[in-house]
Amino acid sequence: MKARANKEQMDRDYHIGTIDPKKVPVEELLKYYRDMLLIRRFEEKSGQVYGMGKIAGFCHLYIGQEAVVVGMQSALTPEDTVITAYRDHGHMLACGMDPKGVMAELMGKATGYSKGKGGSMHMFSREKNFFGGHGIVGANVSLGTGIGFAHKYRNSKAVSVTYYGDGAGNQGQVYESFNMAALWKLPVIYVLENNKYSMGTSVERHAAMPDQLYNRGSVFGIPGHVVDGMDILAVKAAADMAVKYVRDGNGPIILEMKTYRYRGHSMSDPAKYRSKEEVESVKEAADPIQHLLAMLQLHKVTEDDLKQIDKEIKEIVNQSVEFSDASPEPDPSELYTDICI
Amino acid sequence: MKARANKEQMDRDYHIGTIDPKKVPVEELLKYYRDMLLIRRFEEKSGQVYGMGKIAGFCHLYIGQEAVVVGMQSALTPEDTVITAYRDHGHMLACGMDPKGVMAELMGKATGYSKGKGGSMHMFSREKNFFGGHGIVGANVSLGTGIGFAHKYRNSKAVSVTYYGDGAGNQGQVYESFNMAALWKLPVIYVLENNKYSMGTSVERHAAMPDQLYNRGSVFGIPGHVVDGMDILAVKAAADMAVKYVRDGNGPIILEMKTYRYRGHSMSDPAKYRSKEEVESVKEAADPIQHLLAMLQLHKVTEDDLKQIDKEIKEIVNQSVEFSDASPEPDPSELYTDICI
Amino acid sequence: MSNTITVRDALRDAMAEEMRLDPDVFLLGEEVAQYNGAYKVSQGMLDEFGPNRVVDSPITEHGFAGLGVGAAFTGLKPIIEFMTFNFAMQAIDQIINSAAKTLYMSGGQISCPIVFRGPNGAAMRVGAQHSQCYASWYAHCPGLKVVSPYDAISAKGLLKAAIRDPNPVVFLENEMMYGEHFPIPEQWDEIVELGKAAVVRQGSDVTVVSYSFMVGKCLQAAEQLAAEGIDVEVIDLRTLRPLDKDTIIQSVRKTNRLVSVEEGWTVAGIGSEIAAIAMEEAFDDLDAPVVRVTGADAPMPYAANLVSLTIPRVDQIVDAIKQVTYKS
Amino acid sequence: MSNTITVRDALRDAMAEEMRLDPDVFLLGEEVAQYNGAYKVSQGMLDEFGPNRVVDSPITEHGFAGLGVGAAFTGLKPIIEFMTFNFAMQAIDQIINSAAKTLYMSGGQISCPIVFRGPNGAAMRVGAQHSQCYASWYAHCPGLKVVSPYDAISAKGLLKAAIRDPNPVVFLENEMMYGEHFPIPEQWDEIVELGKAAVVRQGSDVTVVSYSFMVGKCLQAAEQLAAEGIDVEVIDLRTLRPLDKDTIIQSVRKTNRLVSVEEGWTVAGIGSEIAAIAMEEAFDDLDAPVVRVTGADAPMPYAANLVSLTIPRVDQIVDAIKQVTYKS
Ligand SMILES: Cc1ncc(C[n+]2csc(CCOP(=O)(O)OP(=O)(O)O)c2C)c(N)n1
Ligand SMILES: Cc1ncc(C[n+]2csc(CCOP(=O)(O)OP(=O)(O)O)c2C)c(N)n1
Ligand SMILES: [Mg+2]
Ligand SMILES: [Mg+2]
Repeated sequence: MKARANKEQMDRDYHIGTIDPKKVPVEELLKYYRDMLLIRRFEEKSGQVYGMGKIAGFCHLYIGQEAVVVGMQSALTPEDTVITAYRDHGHMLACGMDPKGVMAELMGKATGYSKGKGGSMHMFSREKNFFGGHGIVGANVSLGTGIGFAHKYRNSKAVSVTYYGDGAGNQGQVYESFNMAALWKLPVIYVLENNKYSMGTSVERHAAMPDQLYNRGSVFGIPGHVVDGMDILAVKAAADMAVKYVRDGNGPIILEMKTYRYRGHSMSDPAKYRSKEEVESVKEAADPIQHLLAMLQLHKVTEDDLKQIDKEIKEIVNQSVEFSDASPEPDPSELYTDICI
Repeated sequence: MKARANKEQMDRDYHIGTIDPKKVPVEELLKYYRDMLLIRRFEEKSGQVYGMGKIAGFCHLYIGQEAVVVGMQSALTPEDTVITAYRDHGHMLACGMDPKGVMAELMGKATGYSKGKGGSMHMFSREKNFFGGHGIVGANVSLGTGIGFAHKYRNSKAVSVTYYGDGAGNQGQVYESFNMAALWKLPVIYVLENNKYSMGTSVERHAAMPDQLYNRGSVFGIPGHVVDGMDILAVKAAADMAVKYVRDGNGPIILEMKTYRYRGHSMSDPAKYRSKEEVESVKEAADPIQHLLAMLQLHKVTEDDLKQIDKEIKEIVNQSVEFSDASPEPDPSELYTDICI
Repeated sequence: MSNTITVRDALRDAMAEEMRLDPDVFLLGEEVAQYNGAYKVSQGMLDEFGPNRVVDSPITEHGFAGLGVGAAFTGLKPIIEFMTFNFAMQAIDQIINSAAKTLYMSGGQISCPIVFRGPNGAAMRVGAQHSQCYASWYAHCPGLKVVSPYDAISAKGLLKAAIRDPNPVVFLENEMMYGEHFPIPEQWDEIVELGKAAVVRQGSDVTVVSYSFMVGKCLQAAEQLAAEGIDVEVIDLRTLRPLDKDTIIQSVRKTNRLVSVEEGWTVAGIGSEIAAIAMEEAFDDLDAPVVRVTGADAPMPYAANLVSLTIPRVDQIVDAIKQVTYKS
Repeated sequence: MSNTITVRDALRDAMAEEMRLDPDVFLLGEEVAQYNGAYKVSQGMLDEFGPNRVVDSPITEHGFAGLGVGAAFTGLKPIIEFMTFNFAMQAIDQIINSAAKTLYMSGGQISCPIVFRGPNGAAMRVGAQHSQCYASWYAHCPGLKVVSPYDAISAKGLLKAAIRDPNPVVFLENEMMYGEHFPIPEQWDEIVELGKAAVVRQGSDVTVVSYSFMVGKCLQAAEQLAAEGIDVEVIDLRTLRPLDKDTIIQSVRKTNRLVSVEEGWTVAGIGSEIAAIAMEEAFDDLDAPVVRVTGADAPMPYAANLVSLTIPRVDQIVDAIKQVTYKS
């Protein structure tokens, strides 16, 4: 009975609201628009620059998933931390990292966030509390759990936002982390970006009970919620609730973001495992930026305002490339620095 | 609706019955008695022999948990396979392995199941389809899943019975295995022997939602059941159902056996993390052999019959030690054999 | 190009041929089936063998390696593909503790006829977490056989031998080699015995031992030095465990000079072992100390200029050879 | 015994002292708190520091190692205890790919001040899966420091240095050493610098390098040989990465003979590295080839008689020393 009452109380205190786009200040919507557009254009540019041979190795674009990071970020404060895997450009930009430093890193330049030594998958910013940028699928989940452990250890109110993919969600260390996070009530928001594919393997083929991914923490007592990851305000609403839930000391929570990546898994993936129609239909029906544009229509935003933003973003992105082009490669001596302190 | 009907059908076809001890042929009960008593006496003797310095290293006794393996084994056929971790003497005896070979291995003799090269934690019998005997907590769960994979690959009807502990149940590879077993409908019975402790850590301290361990496969679609692991017939009933469920091609299933180990984790553990009273109360209220004896009372079994059995078992156990004492150590050349074929 | 074959195709052919011969052989790993392999090594295999024998697994290296080992304990012959060996670190407990040690721990009862394969070492600027060479780690461990082929023809013969071998074999490929074409000779060995190195270039002045990708660089260095009058013998180790000491020592007895070349890290690497063996078995034959050419003792950087400083280059190998021949 | 201390207590004291000094230091692992450590190394620490700083973890090495690394990224200084290093294989991806490489991959931004510690190598007949020595694996990898102490006093100073070190340190203890008593000298270094070997016995005829448990056997061998007129210098490497080449080479320049002794497997072991270094840096100083004494190239057996053939014995070390001094 007590557990039951508790549960009802919890459901009341922590339910995901609906945000009416008309009631959101237009400046806020425009900020989301800017942030999402920056990611989109930055990623498109990365793809081009990769094609020109200026970026190498693995490069995983975030196009299609922009609403997830921008919506999550809207609920965070600067002391909150973020960690993700290798599809990380969007997360970095959303965290406020400088597109110049990100692009320079992609291009292997000394001015990059990792001095050119990390590359696309390995960037960090202490200043912005962005903890990477990790290439081993699943590893960032334990790391993010540890960052949450540190927040709690320090009696900080900070939250560790820990992103992972639907494919990553099968890795054993995810469950090891869930158990510890639940046992010790660690302040972690696990954000599962379910873009329906783990490389070429669809979620139905890699996960038993593919429609229950949000629920995979339930057996450890971690509540999970499904969120429309293509809708910035749905993400924001979920993020607001999750941040409150975790900051209130209730322990971890899982948000499963239903989303979609438009491009191949990495630049070298022709993505033959799905039809063009499938991709096009998502773009048409659910593109997160189009969706936000529709909300902006409810406000007094002119075509010119939007064009102006587009122009500014384009400028920022172009400048990031110019900056990187003009930047030097790391000094050869850098090969042997930063191995140990 | 279909899923619902399906579920109802499943519940009807696969529910754990209750076995009335009065209706069980006395020979069957006596066989259980023999088998359980053999394990008990064998383990007591192992403890003694360890104390005499004739067994070394880690040695994990199974006393208290006898009903689990004997009950499970009662539902299996010879082509079914068994795998467990390091607390394995009971499993081996229940599989029909020769106590002489087991004791000889414990004593590091050439006549042991592993020629003295494995020790307590590492014995195997191809003949009895016993696949070990593994020292790394959790590893045997993936291995057992692979044995199930092999059964299915070969279109065999065999079932892979895969034992693991409550502590092991936190290991990530268990969930990786669950996902694959469920995805591919592998014929595996996961037998979780919840003896309430992972070494010195009680289940409440190592597992989030400690009363839900049976349920930890549910998010992968694996049904789980709690079984009174101190009651041989309850175990048998669960085993019968599980074997039928798996053999019918429904994929894996989990049986959580509530049980208890009487001795320390290994011979070197004084078990200060629990009170003597706790141990005594289990022994008094729920000892699996006492419980079985009570059932035997319902049949016409005389004290003399039981004494005769006790005597025979004692004899078998003593002979296993005599045999081992008389056996030679492995030839020194064995150091370099069996590394590669 | 009809008389050539790529390493990629050679590996696929090896697997496919063995699978045709033996129904107990199957391939399991991430993206091996519908995607035809992350690096297209298993191209066409799903079509030929179907989803029961070419199995796409979830990203759960630890679990599926353990699953493969369990299946091998029963006598099946799994080929477990790691998308790269970097990810096999997640599974290394199953490779070492379960696959490599069980024959011993069972007193010879339970064998583990499994092949773990996939690309090892650096690829094209894929960063620190995707570029490690695990050759010396695996070579360290009894109970395993460790193979790392260079050319397409031997890769095929070695992989076929590995699949037939009743022991666990770690088969270290190289992503940058997959697309390399090698001529198909008139005659060749269908099966290349494990544990045997090959003298891939005869020479009298100095012995260079290497494996995998680096063999090609050694051959280039040898060509270059031939022009300068230094006659280099190049040995492709092929199998790293057990190491073919005899072939190395025999060559050193002839040339009296030894250079080892590998892309992996220096400390306790394959080159360290080669040097120690030379010390133990050919000390009096050595006219110069063995020189190790290895990858830089640093995590793999991303920037192009730094990467070019990490993996041994032909000029470094040339310098090392000159050093041991006192021609530098 | 009041003027002695066990390795066990020394390690505990090192941790406790550092935890008193620095609130960012905490201990996490299986059975470290309520049980006071599976091998009682953390005796009394829960009582003193409470459950927030001495944390019992579930059996999830991969997860809790990753958790420790994540916490270290934020500046905390975790001590992660593995019940034994055999179980760290489950976590080795986090140790190598996350802990060791992130400073580099982040261009120096994210450091990882963590200590991974626990017993390494063989204990008393615990079988193949519980007896592996991981020294050479970890020593292979840049980005780590690797320490393996012998005596109690240096163990304490080294562990304190490891905890203060801003880099990930793999600290390899030995279960059979925990109960060993060592005299407490009048004066000693509270902190023992990482990266420095110690000449623990001076001698002029031959240099023996070793680490951990085996140092004791080497000292015994040296005593025995002293009686026979062979003057043995024994070097305790202490840190395996970075290796203190200078101390080794300096000694070899004096003795012209070198033996390496370790309990780990032969191939690509620490001894291989020592031999390669001697080759590179002291070839002309060597009057005999370096001899490696290593554990048997086999999984660890269980039977008492076989076990006694695996870990180097004093007589083997004596023989090796005689061999390099041509006294055999
Ligand atoms: C441990 C490990 N295994 C395999 C890989 C190769 N790999 C990189 S990304 C990826 C797919 C991951 O899919 P998901 O988690 O859904 O993330 P997404 O790429 O969709 O963002 C794979 C298999 C890896 N990097 N690490
Ligand atoms: C990977 C790994 N970590 C730690 C250990 C040490 N260890 C051996 S048994 C054990 C406790 C396991 O408890 P549980 O799974 O409940 O099984 P039980 O001993 O109760 O039968 C631990 C921590 C190990 N053998 N392997
Ligand atoms: Mg995905
Ligand atoms: Mg238990």
